[in-house]
Amino acid sequence: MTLTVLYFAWLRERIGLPRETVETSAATVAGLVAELSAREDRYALAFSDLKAVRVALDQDLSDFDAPLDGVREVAFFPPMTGG
Amino acid sequence: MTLTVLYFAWLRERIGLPRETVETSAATVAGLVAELSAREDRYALAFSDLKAVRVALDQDLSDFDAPLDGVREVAFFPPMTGG
Amino acid sequence: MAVRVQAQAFDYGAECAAFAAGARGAGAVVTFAGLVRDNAGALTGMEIEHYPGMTERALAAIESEAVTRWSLEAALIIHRHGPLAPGDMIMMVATAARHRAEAFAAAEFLMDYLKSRAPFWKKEFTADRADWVAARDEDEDALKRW
Amino acid sequence: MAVRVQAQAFDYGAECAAFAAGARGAGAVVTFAGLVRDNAGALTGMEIEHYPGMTERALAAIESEAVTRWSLEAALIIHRHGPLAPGDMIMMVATAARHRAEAFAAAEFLMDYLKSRAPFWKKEFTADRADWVAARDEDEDALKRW
Repeated sequence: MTLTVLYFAWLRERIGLPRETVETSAATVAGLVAELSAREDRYALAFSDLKAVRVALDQDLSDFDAPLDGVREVAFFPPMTGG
Repeated sequence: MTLTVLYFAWLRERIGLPRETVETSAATVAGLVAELSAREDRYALAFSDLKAVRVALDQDLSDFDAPLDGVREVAFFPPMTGG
Repeated sequence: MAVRVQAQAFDYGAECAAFAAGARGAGAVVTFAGLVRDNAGALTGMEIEHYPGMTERALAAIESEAVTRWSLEAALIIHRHGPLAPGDMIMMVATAARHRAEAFAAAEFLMDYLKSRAPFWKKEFTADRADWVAARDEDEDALKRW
Repeated sequence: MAVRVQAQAFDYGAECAAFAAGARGAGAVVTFAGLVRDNAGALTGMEIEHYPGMTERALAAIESEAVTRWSLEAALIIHRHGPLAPGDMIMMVATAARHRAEAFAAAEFLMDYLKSRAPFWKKEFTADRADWVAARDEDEDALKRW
């Protein structure tokens, strides 16, 4: 499965890019995070405390247990600070 | 004692005047109301339900038990509807 | 900090802009505006009576309490009296504080007090009658939360 | 009902005036504006990052829920992104309802959701450092009341 993965705020800065295309067979968001973290230290560092990370699937807030089946766009970011 | 007595909203309309000067020896607001009500029906009618009447003494909200000693201006009006 | 009681209309947009511009130390600005609403489509007008002297005293006291209680950077109350038409703006309040919770609470406090403790009385006119607006129990109850 | 996400500044006074003019069936209009506050006098600027696409979806969903829940006559959300200076206005919301309780509740609901559920991230700059603003526990807690 081919996913567009987006990073925002300090996750974008730590990983060093705003978006990338990822080939994965991970079944869930947690599986994708494990794959990415295994790649390089910058990913492992960014994902080291998942309590500080939020995820959106196809632009809807979701969680790490969610399945990736049918998903096209995954975004990782810190807790939001709008308003 | 000489008081300026003011009436607002439907109290003004029922009594038929916005203000008057009253000579009284009433000790409290309730005493003043009794004196005025004894004068004429229009006063008795206006003061027939005191739950629907508010009073201010020298422009501060007060109540019917309050003494009139030292007071110069008494105002009667219905519950306020500002905003 | 300002209180204005006036018969003439005021420019809501200009008041909002000036208030925000004057509250630059604040992070949060809340405004409330009250308009003459025509419930049944039958209202031809409204007349607001007030108690000159006491009105200004009551509003200044309410505003002062709000400023102290929520450490406001700025506060504004404008209230009209006299004849008004449906859709006219009756009054506005504005509050500026460091954070939104304080600005919202102070604005709601000002409104709750204005509704039941400032000496204004509204009379509504339709084609064939005129009625003094009755105070609502829920407005009196709203005061209890402060 | 309108949602605008934009880099350019907006005219707060003009937006307030236009909103109130377009909500003439309402008796109550509430506006909230958020400004870049310089706590320690050391802030040189702020940068707001957002998630194009999701931002608009999230704001439209939040606004739609508020309109339904409080039977609003009108609602507005404007939120800037990009570089901002101290004192700049970051965003505003406006709500119009029949009565004040609904207009206030809807505006506070919109703000609580905007703070924690709309994909914006603030970075603050001083002369010698840059820090992402941390989400506050009390902002997350504020959501629980709705």
